[in-house]
Amino acid sequence: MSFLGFGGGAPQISSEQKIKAAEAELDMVTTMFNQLVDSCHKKCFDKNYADGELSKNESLCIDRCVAKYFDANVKVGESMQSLGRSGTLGQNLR
Amino acid sequence: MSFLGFGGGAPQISSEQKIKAAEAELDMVTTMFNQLVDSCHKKCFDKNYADGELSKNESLCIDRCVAKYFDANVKVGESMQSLGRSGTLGQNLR
Amino acid sequence: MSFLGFGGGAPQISSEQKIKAAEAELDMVTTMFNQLVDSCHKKCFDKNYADGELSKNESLCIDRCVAKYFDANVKVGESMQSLGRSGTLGQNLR
Amino acid sequence: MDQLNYKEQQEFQKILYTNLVDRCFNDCVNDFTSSKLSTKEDTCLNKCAEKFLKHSERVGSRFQEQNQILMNQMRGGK
Amino acid sequence: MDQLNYKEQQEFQKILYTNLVDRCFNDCVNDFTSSKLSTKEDTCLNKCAEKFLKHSERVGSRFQEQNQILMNQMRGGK
Amino acid sequence: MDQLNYKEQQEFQKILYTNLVDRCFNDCVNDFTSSKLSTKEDTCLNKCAEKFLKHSERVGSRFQEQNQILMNQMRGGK
Repeated sequence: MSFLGFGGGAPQISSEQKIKAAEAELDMVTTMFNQLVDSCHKKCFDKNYADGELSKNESLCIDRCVAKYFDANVKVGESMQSLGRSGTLGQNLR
Repeated sequence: MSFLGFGGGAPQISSEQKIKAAEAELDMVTTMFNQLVDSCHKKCFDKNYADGELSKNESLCIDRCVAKYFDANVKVGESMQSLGRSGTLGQNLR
Repeated sequence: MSFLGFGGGAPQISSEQKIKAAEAELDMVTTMFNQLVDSCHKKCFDKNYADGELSKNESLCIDRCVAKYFDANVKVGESMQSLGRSGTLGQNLR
Repeated sequence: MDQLNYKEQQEFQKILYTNLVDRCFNDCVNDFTSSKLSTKEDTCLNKCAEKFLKHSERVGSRFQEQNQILMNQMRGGK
Repeated sequence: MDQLNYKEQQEFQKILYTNLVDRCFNDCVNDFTSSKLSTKEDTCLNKCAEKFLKHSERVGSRFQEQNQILMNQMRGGK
Repeated sequence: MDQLNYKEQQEFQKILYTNLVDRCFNDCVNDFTSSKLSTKEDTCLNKCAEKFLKHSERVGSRFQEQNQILMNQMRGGK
């Protein structure tokens, strides 16, 4: 499972490293998915749970929220690249 | 350490898998415990730390908060089961 | 990378354990660093992103925020020790 | 890599589950004069859980679709 | 599986510790005209840490009790 | 132990990245009458990302300095 291009560009790695990379990948997709669930829940629902069903408005809101989250993701990735900041942050902790 | 029935129903697994399952179990209990500490802290305290001791009201609030959190946990687990949603969510990411 | 004295006081451990301890160490530094980034972002910025540059005031605020976070860290560590609570919490879950 | 194995699925669900409990507890339970859930809190928890679950499933479906589109754009998947 | 080993305990405490620092920093420190903690902030941090610690311990005790009750209900523990 | 290896750096960046996306999305995107980002949201995301990145870098530098000071105080580092 590749997501947003992450996990693709690594140099030659062993098969054990591949497994570890795949696990890290999954961790990140899981994290991002949960943040997405959480953010769109905040954006699309009030805290008044009168009904267990999704209303039509709520469903529409969710769909748009996910679409916009993906666009925001791409946008932010491009910003980072155009600022030339793809390798500097982790190095700060060296 | 088994918690809320998780970790019990897995199929035949090797002893290495058992260790991994136990680690995952512990991760979840840790996560849930920290969420519980956090939620009840929000519910039972104001941000005015005049005193380092727990007042009688705060102590009572904590006890009830934990009890209710457990009940909510069970309740939510039952809801999930009655909706027949115990295996579908992870599959969405397949 | 040792941080705030954590990771120093462990008893005799094997080299595999050392690697695991180092990984746990890194996890914690990463967690703390991210909390720090997050807290100081909340303290020093409003949500109105008119400009991509850090203003002089924002830069000053960040520097002071990090310094105070470190002091708070030391302070809280001392409080914990003076309360004699360095080994009891994890044991609660035994 | 395109499938979550048994363990991963379990893990994924547990994270979702703990988030669901936490979210619904925080939104529905606010009275600590008793240690028993009131009828109102109880109903709220049920609706909240049901709604959160449906929400997550819908997000999951859209997530997959968007991810697929993105991967097709990048190079037709892997 | 009923005991946390040395490493797990350490880890558990570190999570608690980082949460404690973060919580108390956010609640107590709000003045960034100086890089030194004021006396007021300092006192607040001490009280907050002490209170959070006692809070966590109390939650821990209740957590165990409730967990025990639940496990007894399920099948007398494992 | 003083260096993050390739994998660790990647991981570190991913966490930062997901936090950045989440933070800027939450602060900048609030209109769900359309599924396309408005020009205003788009600009806000760019500025927010740039600012958050510079913020993180500055925090990183200060973090290192403070950590160094602390380790020197403790016993001149390890």
